[in-house]
Amino acid sequence: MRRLTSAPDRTVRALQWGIAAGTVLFIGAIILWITHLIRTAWRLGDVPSASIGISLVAIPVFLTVLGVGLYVFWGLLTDRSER
Amino acid sequence: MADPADTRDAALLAPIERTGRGFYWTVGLLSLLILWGAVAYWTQFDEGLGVTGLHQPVSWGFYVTNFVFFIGISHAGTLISAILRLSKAEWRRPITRMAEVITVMVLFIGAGQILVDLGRPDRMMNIIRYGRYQSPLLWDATSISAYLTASMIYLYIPMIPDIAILRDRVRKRKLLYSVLAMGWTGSEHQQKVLNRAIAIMAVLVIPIAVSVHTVVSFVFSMTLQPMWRSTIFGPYFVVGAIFSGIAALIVAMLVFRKAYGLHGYLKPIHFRYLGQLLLVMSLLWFYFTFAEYLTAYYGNEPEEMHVFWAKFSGPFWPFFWGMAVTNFVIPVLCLVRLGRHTIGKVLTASLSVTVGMWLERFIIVVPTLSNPRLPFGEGIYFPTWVEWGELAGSFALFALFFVLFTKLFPVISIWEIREGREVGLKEVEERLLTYLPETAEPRHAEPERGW
Amino acid sequence: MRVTRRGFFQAAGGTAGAAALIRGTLAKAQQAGEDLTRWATPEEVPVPSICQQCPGGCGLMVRTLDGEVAGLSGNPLHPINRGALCPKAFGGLQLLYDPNRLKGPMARDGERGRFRPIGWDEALSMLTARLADLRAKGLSHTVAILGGQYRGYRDTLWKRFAEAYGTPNYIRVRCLPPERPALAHQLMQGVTSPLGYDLGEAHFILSFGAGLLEAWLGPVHVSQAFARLRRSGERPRGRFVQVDPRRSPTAVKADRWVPIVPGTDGILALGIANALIREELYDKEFIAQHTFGFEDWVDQRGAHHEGFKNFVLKEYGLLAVSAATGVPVRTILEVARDLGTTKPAMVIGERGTAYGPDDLHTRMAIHSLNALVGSIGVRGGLLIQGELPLSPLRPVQKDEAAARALERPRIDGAGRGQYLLASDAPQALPERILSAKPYPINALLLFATNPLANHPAKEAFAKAFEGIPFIVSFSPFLDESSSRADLILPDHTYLERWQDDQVTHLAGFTCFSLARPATAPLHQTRNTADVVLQIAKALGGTIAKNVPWQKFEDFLHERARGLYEAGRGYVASAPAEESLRKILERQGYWTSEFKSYDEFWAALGKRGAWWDPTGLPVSLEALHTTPSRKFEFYASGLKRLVDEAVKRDGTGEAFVQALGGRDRGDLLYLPAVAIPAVREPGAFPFRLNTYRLMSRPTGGGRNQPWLLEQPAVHVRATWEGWVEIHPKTAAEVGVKGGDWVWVESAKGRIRLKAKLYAGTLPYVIHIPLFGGEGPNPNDLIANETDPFRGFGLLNTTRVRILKA
Amino acid sequence: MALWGMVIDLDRCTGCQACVMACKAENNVPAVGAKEAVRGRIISWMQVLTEEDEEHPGEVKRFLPRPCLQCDDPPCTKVCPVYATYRDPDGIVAQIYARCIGCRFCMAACPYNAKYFNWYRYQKEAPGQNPDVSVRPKGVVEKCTFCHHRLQKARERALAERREVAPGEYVPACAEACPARAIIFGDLSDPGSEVFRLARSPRAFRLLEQLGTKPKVIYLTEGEGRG
Repeated sequence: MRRLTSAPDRTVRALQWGIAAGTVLFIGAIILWITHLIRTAWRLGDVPSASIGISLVAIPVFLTVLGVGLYVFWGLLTDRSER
Repeated sequence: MADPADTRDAALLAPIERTGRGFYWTVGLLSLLILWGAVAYWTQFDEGLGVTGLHQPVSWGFYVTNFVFFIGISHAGTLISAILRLSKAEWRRPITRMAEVITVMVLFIGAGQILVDLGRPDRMMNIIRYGRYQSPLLWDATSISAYLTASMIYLYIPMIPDIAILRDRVRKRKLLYSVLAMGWTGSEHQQKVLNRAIAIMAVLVIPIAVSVHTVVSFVFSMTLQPMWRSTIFGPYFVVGAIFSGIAALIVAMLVFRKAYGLHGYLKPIHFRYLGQLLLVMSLLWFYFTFAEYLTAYYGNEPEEMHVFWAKFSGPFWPFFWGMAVTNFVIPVLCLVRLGRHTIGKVLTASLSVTVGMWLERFIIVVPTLSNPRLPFGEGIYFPTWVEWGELAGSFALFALFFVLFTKLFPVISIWEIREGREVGLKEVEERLLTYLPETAEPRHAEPERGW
Repeated sequence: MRVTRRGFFQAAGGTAGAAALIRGTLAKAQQAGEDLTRWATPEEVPVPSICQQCPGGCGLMVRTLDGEVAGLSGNPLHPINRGALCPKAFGGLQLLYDPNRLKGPMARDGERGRFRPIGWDEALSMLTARLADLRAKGLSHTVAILGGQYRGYRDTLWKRFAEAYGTPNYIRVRCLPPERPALAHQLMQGVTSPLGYDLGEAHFILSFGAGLLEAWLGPVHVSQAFARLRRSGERPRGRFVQVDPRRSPTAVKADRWVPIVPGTDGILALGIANALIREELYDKEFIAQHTFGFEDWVDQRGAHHEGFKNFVLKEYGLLAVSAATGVPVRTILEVARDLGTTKPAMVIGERGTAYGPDDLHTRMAIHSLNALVGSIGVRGGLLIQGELPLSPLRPVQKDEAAARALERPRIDGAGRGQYLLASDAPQALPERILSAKPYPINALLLFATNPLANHPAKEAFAKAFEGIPFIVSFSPFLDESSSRADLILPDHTYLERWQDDQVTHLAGFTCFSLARPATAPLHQTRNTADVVLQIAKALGGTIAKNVPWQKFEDFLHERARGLYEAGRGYVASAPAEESLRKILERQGYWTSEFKSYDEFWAALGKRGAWWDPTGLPVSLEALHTTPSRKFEFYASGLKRLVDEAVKRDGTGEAFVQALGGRDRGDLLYLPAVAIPAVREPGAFPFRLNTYRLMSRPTGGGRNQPWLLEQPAVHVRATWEGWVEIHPKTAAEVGVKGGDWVWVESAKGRIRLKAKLYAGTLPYVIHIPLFGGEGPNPNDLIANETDPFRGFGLLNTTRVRILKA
Repeated sequence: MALWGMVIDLDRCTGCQACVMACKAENNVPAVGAKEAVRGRIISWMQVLTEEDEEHPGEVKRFLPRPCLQCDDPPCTKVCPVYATYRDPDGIVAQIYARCIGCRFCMAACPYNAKYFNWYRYQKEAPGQNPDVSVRPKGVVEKCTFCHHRLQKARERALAERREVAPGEYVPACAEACPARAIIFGDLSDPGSEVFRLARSPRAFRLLEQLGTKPKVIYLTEGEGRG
């Protein structure tokens, strides 16, 4: 298929990068929220062990999911080669 | 990849191109139910939770049951499609997409049940600002959000090639499809990226799914209430989740098979395999239930037995024995011999299991609350129209999301079907050979294709 | 300076903005000002008052913030309740702030039940004109005053006004006059002042149906005594036996619940007496010296009379008693031995629900047990309530019109013929008003009573009210009776008025409580005592002279001077202070705390009560003012009355008949209760037993949601009335717990929710006198009257149960 | 810090419910009305329970007044997702009505069912209410707070007079109103207090002690025992 370099193509391109950025923002916000919860639990000395335990598991999971998502978006969007 | 002009899979694209009168009828009916749910929730939001049937000892009822039920169904998707992908079962090809869609749709509704159950929904932001990790509800929130993101990505990635096909074949919604197709050209590199991503997600999503329902069970097992505080709740809920997930998946498949005439793709063999999987899960579920009630009965602790007899012979006996029949007796009877009219048997089994699993959640939540440890007196719980409305609204909302999804994207993954047709046969043959003792070990360098 | 158009607009805009800004800040400042006043800490003044929700008369300490009532608590200094309260007291807040209280006087507008608000002057002039007119026509005796549940000087004021005005008909409509001793005590001991039960010091209490820990005379005082009985620390734990057809909360707290056939309490008492005498467990020394009629005796005319001992041994063998009462012989023996061996023991039968027509002899039989165990005049037994040394009132000077009217017989017939010994016979009132015998009633004053709802003969009262041309009600609420009135002059509630209370049945000490108004009246209401004083002044003549006081407060102020000059007793003060004064008094030094009466009155107003803990005539002479100066098993006082009645009007038939008929001879005067023949259950197989609830104030408490919401714990009932049925009986009738059932008697039927409660005899069902909205048990209660005492029998009705 | 606790002598308690009404009057707890009460939504922070008599089924054997037992290891504060209920330094389990989101998890977790919910807007500002206690809005959980506002007032008064809070100065409304003096209140950590002595009486027992919530309301059984 020919390369779509016309004007609408650029908006599509921009939207696609927008989706990628959106995913990063979304998962980033969740991770931020989890760190906020952990800081609160740590500050109040509220059974820190449970909250640390959860964060040690939850944050890496979110990061890997983000990693996979970005890997796909990067892989597809930057691929110049034809089929 | 197959050339775009291939017409063999036209049936899959049909629902996207043309919308029949049936579609509008279903959407009309569903939005009616959703309206009832909305009116119900508005009255509750306006007047307070007093409009429901909840009262002092029984502070949780329909909404929490719905929460556990819908989160349970969400395990259908990723768990089954992930396991089938990992075990490279070829018959999974037409099923995985529907399973993943169920997961994402029903997760939204499941999480929504908690918000409906709140006494002060206007203070929802407190969970964000003053969240407290010691509470199992926060563990729920974390694991459900993880599962939601993971399953959304796990749904989207396999859809990219299909969206690309749509971008090229379908005249409508050009912009949407081209954006979502992420510039898919089907090139070698893109295919490699896609397959590797699906492989990773398939591995990743299983532990998350298991964690979600274990943590949902911790909401009950972390308290000190009789017949809630038991160590078996984690696995018991996960088994229950997979069990009700498969049933829901089968029901969804049959509905769309009839609605969009996908007889060619969803063949009795698929239903026979899923039926057997359902039978295994029914036996496993029965095993867990038997274990839990035997320990309670044998332990003979007074408070536990108070709840136990309330379930067996007390005011909750119809729900308990209803659950036992619908979750064990009917599935086993139907699924043991799937020789003739498989579809009919599998449908009855999975419908009864869906109802049975809702009852099982109800039997876990309400009897314990209505028989408190201290001598309060009988708390009998009768749901009101608000709760029924909310339940109907949730089901209708889930069905509406699903139907709208099928209007936008193909309900069966087209490229996986084509891949199955082209490479599937040859690949399975090679793989079979590797299993036989005579042949040598396969070269590791050979790229795994066609997950 | 050149003003450009733009500059002009900028300036104008600026000023407008500034103005808005300033006005905004002004408004904000004004708002802050308001908040400031609201948040400024209000002046908190504790005001002593008296709780009028039941005859207990506990002292309240009302918390007022800037004159507004904001909370109730017990008056810590008050000797009756020492700071504690029962659940009903807190209903007083909702009574005070009840939104549908009457806002002012109202007069009938057209047919009954429709009212128009009027001013106080117009209302008072209407009432005075009517009373003056009746008095002028010599019909002053046709004015009847119905009084409810109250004591102290409001009662004295009404009595004095009735006497001065010239009407004998001042009738108290209620079951038992708590401030008068039970008739049995009066006949057997001759005492006229009420008895004091020293429950706290007793070691053994046997109670026949008296709901001590529920709605008996003073629940808070009794609960405190019960706590001392159980855990007083320096002596072994007291024992307590409750004889009751129902396992009431009192029976639950008792060590032993003796279920008994209703109405046979007297027979059981005589059975216990039999066991005591046969096993020689009775107090021989007390019987020998201080009783009369125990052994056989011969009177002056040589007639032989059988003594109580032989009579009981002959008639009341344990087998016969057990058959009649349904109490096993072993239980009777065990209770008798307990009663005989534990000292000091006490037997209570007063104010238990009246069961049978022969109530007098039942009470006499129960009271005779007190004599047998010698618990009269003993610490931990029955003491005498001394007299309050209030300054006496001059007797009423009656003008000739009043004197002539007072000779007329009372409308309810109390004090003559059948009701010779009864002070009020409210039960007979409706028929007599209807039949206009001996004369019709032209005017009726209702004070603190609601006969159309809270009286078994409420239908008869309703018909009687139709015939009375002019009815005045002083009720602060629009209830069944006041809605039939022609004129309503609403009274303050007890937190808004001056009031006193002379509480009886205390453990030997006397107490005078004084209440100051805790808050200004919320509506246009007036203290009825002040209204009576105003009417008396308006009527003028001798009436005004007999009742000369300006305000009720002055009347109390004048009366309380007696307490100051009595030379004994104290204004209630902190317990530490009091014990010091008691030690001094025991050594003979009694010093008054105050130098002048005004100081005394101010302290009384601040602390709320005066009491005399030591002034306790415990000498046995004081306890026995009978003709023989002894405790009389054979009530010679009663015999004298019967002989006089026979001499006076030939037959005295009605009086003797009421006692039980001439043929019973000596048994009339002995505590003899006939063993009833076993009645086979007719169309109405079950017996109805009504009981009072601890959480239900006098007048029903319809406007106090707190009390309506949590009435009874043992059946987990709320808001609606209920009927307690034994599960076996319920099964026979096919009723499950929580079902609606029809309870039907010969008189009527009501629909109630069934509560299964096994703590009862199978054939007895129990309905609380609920007093709220909904079905009223008074629709069921047969209109039976105690022939001798003139009040309604609440528990002789026979009913049946049908599934609703 | 003081460890406020309560001893309830079941031998003295007559089940008269004065404590229940005193608590409602003091803390502006509303009467929920006939329809709501029949549906089992009565809010009564102190509630008198009745235990059945084993020998005579269907009859009542014992009255058991049950306030919030202010546990030292409260199962309810662990499960609250928004820190709306917590054990404050005085040992009293407090409830923040402004933060509670009404998820009712604490109601399900409390083994004594000492938490109550405002299903409707039962309470309005009304004359005669106690200004020291705020009225609770709709959709919020509320519970017995040992009349915490009385502790604050006692502490303020003590501060103003530069002295320690005297032992008898802070007493909750139920203990003050109980006619049989069955409810004794005090500081469990002060060896001189009555509560401390009675907590070690041979008759003392704690409700559902086996759950390990360490309740600070100790009950004394009926019967002959001394103390």
